[in-house]
Amino acid sequence: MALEIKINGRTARVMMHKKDGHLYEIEVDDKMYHLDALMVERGVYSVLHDNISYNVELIEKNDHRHFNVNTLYNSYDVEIVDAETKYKRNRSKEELDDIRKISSPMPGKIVKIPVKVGDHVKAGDTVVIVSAMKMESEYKVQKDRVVREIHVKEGDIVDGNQILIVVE
Amino acid sequence: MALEIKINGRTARVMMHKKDGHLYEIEVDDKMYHLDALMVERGVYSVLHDNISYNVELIEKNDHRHFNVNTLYNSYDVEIVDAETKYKRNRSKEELDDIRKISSPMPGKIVKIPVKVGDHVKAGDTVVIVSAMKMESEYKVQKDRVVREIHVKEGDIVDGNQILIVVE
Amino acid sequence: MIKKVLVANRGEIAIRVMRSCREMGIQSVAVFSDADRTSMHVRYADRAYHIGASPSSESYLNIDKIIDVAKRSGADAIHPGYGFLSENAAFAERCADEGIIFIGPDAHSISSMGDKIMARKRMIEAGVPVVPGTTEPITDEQAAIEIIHKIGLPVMIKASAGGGGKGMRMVKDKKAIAAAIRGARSEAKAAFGDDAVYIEKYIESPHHIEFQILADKHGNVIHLFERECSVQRRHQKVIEETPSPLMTEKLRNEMGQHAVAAARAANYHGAGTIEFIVDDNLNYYFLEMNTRLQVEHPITERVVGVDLVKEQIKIAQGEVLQLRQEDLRQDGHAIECRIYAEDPSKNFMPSPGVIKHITEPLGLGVRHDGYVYEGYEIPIHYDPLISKLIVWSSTRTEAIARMKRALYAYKITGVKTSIPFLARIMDSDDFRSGNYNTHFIENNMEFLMDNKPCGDTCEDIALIAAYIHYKNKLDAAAPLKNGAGHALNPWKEFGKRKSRATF
Amino acid sequence: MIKKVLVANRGEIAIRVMRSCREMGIQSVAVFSDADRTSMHVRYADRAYHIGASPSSESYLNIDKIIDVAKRSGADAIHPGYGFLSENAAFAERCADEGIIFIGPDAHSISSMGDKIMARKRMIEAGVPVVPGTTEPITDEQAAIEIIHKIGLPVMIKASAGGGGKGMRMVKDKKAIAAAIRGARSEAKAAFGDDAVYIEKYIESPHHIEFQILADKHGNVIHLFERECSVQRRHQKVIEETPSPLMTEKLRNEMGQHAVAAARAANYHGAGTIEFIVDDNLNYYFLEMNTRLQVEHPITERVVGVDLVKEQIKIAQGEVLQLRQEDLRQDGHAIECRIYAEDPSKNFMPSPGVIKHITEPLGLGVRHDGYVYEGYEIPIHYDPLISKLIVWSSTRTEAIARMKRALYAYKITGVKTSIPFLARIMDSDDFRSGNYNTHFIENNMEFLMDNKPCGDTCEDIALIAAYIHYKNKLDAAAPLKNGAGHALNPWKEFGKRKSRATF
Repeated sequence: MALEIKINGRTARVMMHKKDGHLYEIEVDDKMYHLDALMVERGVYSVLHDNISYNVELIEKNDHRHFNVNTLYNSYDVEIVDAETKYKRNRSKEELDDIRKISSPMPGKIVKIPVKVGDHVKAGDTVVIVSAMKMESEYKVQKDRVVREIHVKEGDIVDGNQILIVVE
Repeated sequence: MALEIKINGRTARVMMHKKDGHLYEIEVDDKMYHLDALMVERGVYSVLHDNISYNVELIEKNDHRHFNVNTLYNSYDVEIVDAETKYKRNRSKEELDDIRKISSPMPGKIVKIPVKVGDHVKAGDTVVIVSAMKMESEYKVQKDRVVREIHVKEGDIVDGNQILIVVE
Repeated sequence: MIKKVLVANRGEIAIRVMRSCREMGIQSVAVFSDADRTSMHVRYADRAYHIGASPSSESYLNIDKIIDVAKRSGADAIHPGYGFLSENAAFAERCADEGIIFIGPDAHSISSMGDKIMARKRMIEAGVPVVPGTTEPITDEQAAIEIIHKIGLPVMIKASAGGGGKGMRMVKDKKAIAAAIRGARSEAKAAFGDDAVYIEKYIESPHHIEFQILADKHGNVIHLFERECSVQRRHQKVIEETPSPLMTEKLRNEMGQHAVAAARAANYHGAGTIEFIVDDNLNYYFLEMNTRLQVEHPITERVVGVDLVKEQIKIAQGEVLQLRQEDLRQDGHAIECRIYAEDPSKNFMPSPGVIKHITEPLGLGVRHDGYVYEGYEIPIHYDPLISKLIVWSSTRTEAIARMKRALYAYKITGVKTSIPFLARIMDSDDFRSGNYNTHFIENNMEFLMDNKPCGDTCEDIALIAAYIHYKNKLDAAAPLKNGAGHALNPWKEFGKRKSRATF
Repeated sequence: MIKKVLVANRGEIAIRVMRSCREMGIQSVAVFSDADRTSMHVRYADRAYHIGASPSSESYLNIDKIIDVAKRSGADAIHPGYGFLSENAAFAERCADEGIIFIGPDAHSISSMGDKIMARKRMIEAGVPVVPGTTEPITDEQAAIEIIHKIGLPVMIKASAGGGGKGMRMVKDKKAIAAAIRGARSEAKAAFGDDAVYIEKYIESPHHIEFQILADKHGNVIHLFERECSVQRRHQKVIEETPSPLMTEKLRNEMGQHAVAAARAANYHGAGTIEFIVDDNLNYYFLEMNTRLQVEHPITERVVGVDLVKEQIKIAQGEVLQLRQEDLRQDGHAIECRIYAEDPSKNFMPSPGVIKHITEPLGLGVRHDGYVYEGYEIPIHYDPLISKLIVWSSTRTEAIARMKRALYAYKITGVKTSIPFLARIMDSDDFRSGNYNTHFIENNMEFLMDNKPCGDTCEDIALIAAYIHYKNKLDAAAPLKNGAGHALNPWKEFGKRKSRATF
């Protein structure tokens, strides 16, 4: 099975040629790797390649196609591009045109929402303030917008990447 | 649901009366406990009872009815006696009469099997030697027996509690 | 003798206090908010009491609730840790009124050192150097100019009623004095309705160096040498070390004596810290006193060989200090790194969440004070400090190498942490040379944010691991297959068995 | 300068060596057997090479394979750890022949100290006290009686060809001498076909005390004080501490000088240990020399403030020892507990298996040297040592309290461990008083095996937890329900999604 995998702005084609227990032959963009890889802890792989020992940790993000991958010094966002992803991507292009969803990348508590549905806001205006760990973050619009939907209220606890406000 | 649970030679009747999130009312042999219990790590429960903080670790043994339960200073073998257990227990009494299964309580490597099927062995004779972590253990018969089955051979790696030899 | 201590705190410091209690045979009582039911301090304590909702104001800052638990649990003393109520004079006073030992100084010491103007006056009286400047508001422009001439440039002109940077002017150039005073006054007037300003010497490349002191209730006061705390980001300490690379033996003695004098002037008992700013010419000035245990106390513990929490408890129960100044010495070098749940690559945005996986550093010379565990969710309500990594070695150079080794081995996933940023600090020339001040992080930001390139092969290995993981999961999830995902999926196995069982 | 070290070992000691390498900027190369692909030393190393099947004889003891990896990987030195090839003279010689630095003494030192009779003769020549007795076989009964009179009772009569307790007699009573000699000789004859015996003084309540030494290649030899190793079970050390509670300053100086003399007599370089037995009257006798790093080296590191592995490496690359005897001192007290995978309640039966859960002790004064992690399967093929817990404090009393606190916090499940047994030792009067010898464990077995009763409530809590766990699992496994087991079952969620996806 060949897969397209996105990493660090690059889309690579990855294909397994052979698997014998935890010994693999895997091709990445025409380069062949012979390696020994196995999961030693939940989500942690020990990989030996050319006798170099790597520990690679995979953290699943919102679904099974998105990972945060940590090597010794680096942390990558990795996306497996499968058929479903491609389908969704096409669809979302149609639907999401010209709609801006404002979400907080971190979990937190809604401190203040200085706007209401229907408000016209100007570029740079704050539409929501979220607090986490004693630090407040203000989320602003980058262009003049109209507030279309408000999904939370002041005092709510929100998850990371949850949609808070939709502007248009 | 009331369950019979065996611990430390005692069989207790345990029944839940009420559950509200992680707050429980549970009766143990006519004594009622109001407590706050939740799994904080895999198999590890934090229990607050009368404001005393307990950490209880549960290790599942061969099946989901047998646990090793660790409290601060003590380690218990706990067995949930459910319908299947009772059924099996009745059956095994019939089948296993007068048969002795010899197994090693720890994983290890078979060093030597000084007997063969059909051998008559005397009380105190060694029938198998298992080695683990640089230490050898000899398993002996307690009465005069006949060797009926040998399930392993020298050099084999065995699991804990795996049946090695059956004598009669 | 204290038999049971309520720890009015959470996180790593609550557990750190409880550890010393346990070694002394003292029972510990935890208090916890809604968000903290699963927090390690609740699990580690002998007893635990719920005290309210997640926001601190409804739990860890609620004096009535904490006093109530102290009484119900029969605690005879309260340790406040740091933060929360630790420098709250009303809380210390309330403890005294209720007959509960507050493990810290008395309310009067707390309040007199908490008021910065009052503290400054006391220090001047006690002969402790303070930043040169005016202590009274100035409204007369000509008087201000005279004072500036006396202090010497550069100076800071600050609004007397001020705060938040409003009405504040730094003056480096003689010619700019008059304009700066006028500007500051008019801005102060606009912002606070009051054009009074005061003037302080501006310390150009300040080092932040603090002295640990211990004082008993019998008049004995000692200092336990300095901690260098100049590695700061937005006035938040990031790394501390002791001894300070800046320190000379003469300076240490002088500052130590002034630290002791400062504690005496405050009529202090317990553990406390005198913070100084030090300029490049080794002039030092009293900044403030922290009337509690500091986050960074472990580096002093390691180099001096004392348990500061035990000393606090012994002082609180009226014992005479057994440590004598002349017996104390600094042995080797200790460094502390604060591990925060934050994302350095996104402007240090807080990163609460569930800890997926943690590998703690072990071995020679490594101390680790933490509180999180796998599966624990770091709440959004409190400080982002996950843990403190403290290393010791006989030399500073080796201590830095050891810290690098420990940071290398320290893995936390599920939340973002400052670990890679801290590792870069250990690699930076300015830190390694010991030649740094409080501007270190801003001066080195480019270097510190520059991740080591992993290389093509390393990137490919990451891709391959993701590929294998994804593929193995597909295989494991496929029907009628078994084994591959077995070790990871005890539930599935259980489900199969259950279908055969009869209940 | 050494650039790359092959560590010819596994488990905690392999990682401990690699940590020091990392701090020195030296690359580390791991070797591993079939059973050790997932072992932490493979994961921690920079490079890793498979060397054979699980039995040690086919991997960690296979000189050819290890030398081959050293060459292929470009390692310029080999650290043997302890056990395996660490005291194998042929291996040290082979390294020398191949131009690889063996981090340890040369082959001649190893072999001369490995032969117990030869070592004994060298020590006598060097003026180091040995257990009084004969060094040559005795066949004449009358001569034997004369010698026994000279040595003084009690004595051990041992078969010269002996071993395994055969042909061995302890004599306490004068009248029993003749019969004992006859008995020993006839038993020796029957067992080994040789009736020669030799005689040694029997030390009645021996203490096992050893001295750490360091010697460079330039003739500098120092000792780093003693370790008390009398807490033993079947001649296996269980707990070590330093300083020894038995030691006096005078005795320490004398024994230390003899330890240095012993090392000089062996023409030794590297780190080594001189083991002594000491009787209740503080007479001491050379027992043997260990020509390698000891398991218990961390307590010396902590109290003296050195990194012994780094010293080994520096000596191996020809550096002159920088430590000077007169600068060394013992600071405070350190204790090490060895954590074994064994079941104390079943006669210390080994307990290999999968680590289900581990919580490591943290905080002030605690060092932890281990190698296992959650999900790791401890193999059946090697030593049952899981880790070493080392604590330090300024006093022995506090060090014991700290060790108890650390053992309390240390949880390993999935395999049985010696942790509860070690905790009982910390509670025993004989250990606490410091008044113990090598008979300590057998003399205190009843106390040490007696678990603290948990009480009815505690037993009920265990029952309740099992009930809740069982019931929640049933609920989670029930069809059409979701959520309860969610956090624990990422696969299930994934399976659901997959059915919607199109591949």
